[in-house]
Amino acid sequence: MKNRYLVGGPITPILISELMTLGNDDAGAGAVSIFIGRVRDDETDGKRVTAIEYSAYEEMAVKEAEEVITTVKSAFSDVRSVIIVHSLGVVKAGEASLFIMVTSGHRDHATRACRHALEMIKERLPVWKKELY
Amino acid sequence: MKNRYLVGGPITPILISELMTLGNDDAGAGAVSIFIGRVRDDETDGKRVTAIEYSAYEEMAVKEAEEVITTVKSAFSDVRSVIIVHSLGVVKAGEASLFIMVTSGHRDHATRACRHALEMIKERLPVWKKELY
Amino acid sequence: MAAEVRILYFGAAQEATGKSDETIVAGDTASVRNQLISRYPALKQIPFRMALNRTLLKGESELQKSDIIAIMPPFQGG
Amino acid sequence: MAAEVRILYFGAAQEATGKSDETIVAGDTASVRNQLISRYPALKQIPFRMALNRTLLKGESELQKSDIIAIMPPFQGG
Repeated sequence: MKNRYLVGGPITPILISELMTLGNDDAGAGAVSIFIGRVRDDETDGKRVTAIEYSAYEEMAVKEAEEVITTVKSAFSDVRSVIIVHSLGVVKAGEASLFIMVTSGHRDHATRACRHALEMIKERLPVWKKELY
Repeated sequence: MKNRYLVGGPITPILISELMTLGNDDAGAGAVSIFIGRVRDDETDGKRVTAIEYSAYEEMAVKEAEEVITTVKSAFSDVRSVIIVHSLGVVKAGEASLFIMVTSGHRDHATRACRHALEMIKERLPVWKKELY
Repeated sequence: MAAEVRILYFGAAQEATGKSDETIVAGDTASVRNQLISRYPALKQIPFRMALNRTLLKGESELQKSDIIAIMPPFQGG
Repeated sequence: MAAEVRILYFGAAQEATGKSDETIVAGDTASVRNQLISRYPALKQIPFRMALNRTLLKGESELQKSDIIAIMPPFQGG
């Protein structure tokens, strides 16, 4: 990983397993909500996407990710931890490019905060993509 | 696992990793939403919960889980797969007792369908618990 | 017509009755409810619902031989 | 006062300008916008926003030496 928030290439199942252990020592976290965004093999103009190459304004992406986490934690008081990871570079169809994990005491805030973080990331993270065919 | 929906003991990180691979061969699934319910180390009357023992009306639980999946798939047309697993028996504080995974083409239906499945499970799954101290 | 039916007890209903299952004779679900409450007064404290053959009961129903009735306290899964 | 500022191009703005960064002289962000659009006509097709020193720009701002301005097409993360 380039930093806490950005990783070169896909977010592999192994990395996801590692990220998921991060909340495991908090026995007060009764709820874990996870969102994984993956590259779809969409067809556009008769051509099938085989991969997406992601680029970012890295310094700003880090700052924005930190602001998303701060906002989500203050908006949903039951939240105990928030993890955000986005891919840079080439991610093949079927591979994961976004990972969000929110833990909270109870289910309501975990699920709502995870969705809220997802919408904020879509809106605010300076990331661009280029479809590869 | 006793069947597709019920497993004896905690839903271990290894089982979660296995369940998460189930959607991996579908490159049209751009969104994966996961909810994990875990046993909290709550304190009641000055005693701290160390584990919960779950019991179920197993035959009905299977039928209800299947109905939850059918309902969620018909209510959210972009959904491609739904997995539900609940623990039976003793699950220690910090361990997982519920796993829900929904895949869909895009993020909106995955996140909403996962939450909807969660609420239906809370309301309809014939499962009972006994706190152990 | 009264029929032999199977009763399954779950959660707190097991503790209230001291058993996990038994067979009783009843003509309908209202009769089951009345028999159980009079036999096990502790059941009165539990807001249980009944399932008939794995389906949550709405209202009351006639019973046939070998029907299975589950006595279900409020669900606590998740 | 005009100042030397750094311009960073991202996404489609890189393809429209053929570069990832450069240094220009400008007094404020409006001047940056005007200079770039006249220098790179293809940029007109891109509804870009600007960030000044990693913060999304709202309205316009005066510039100081070494300020960093990012030319950002619509975000596509997630």
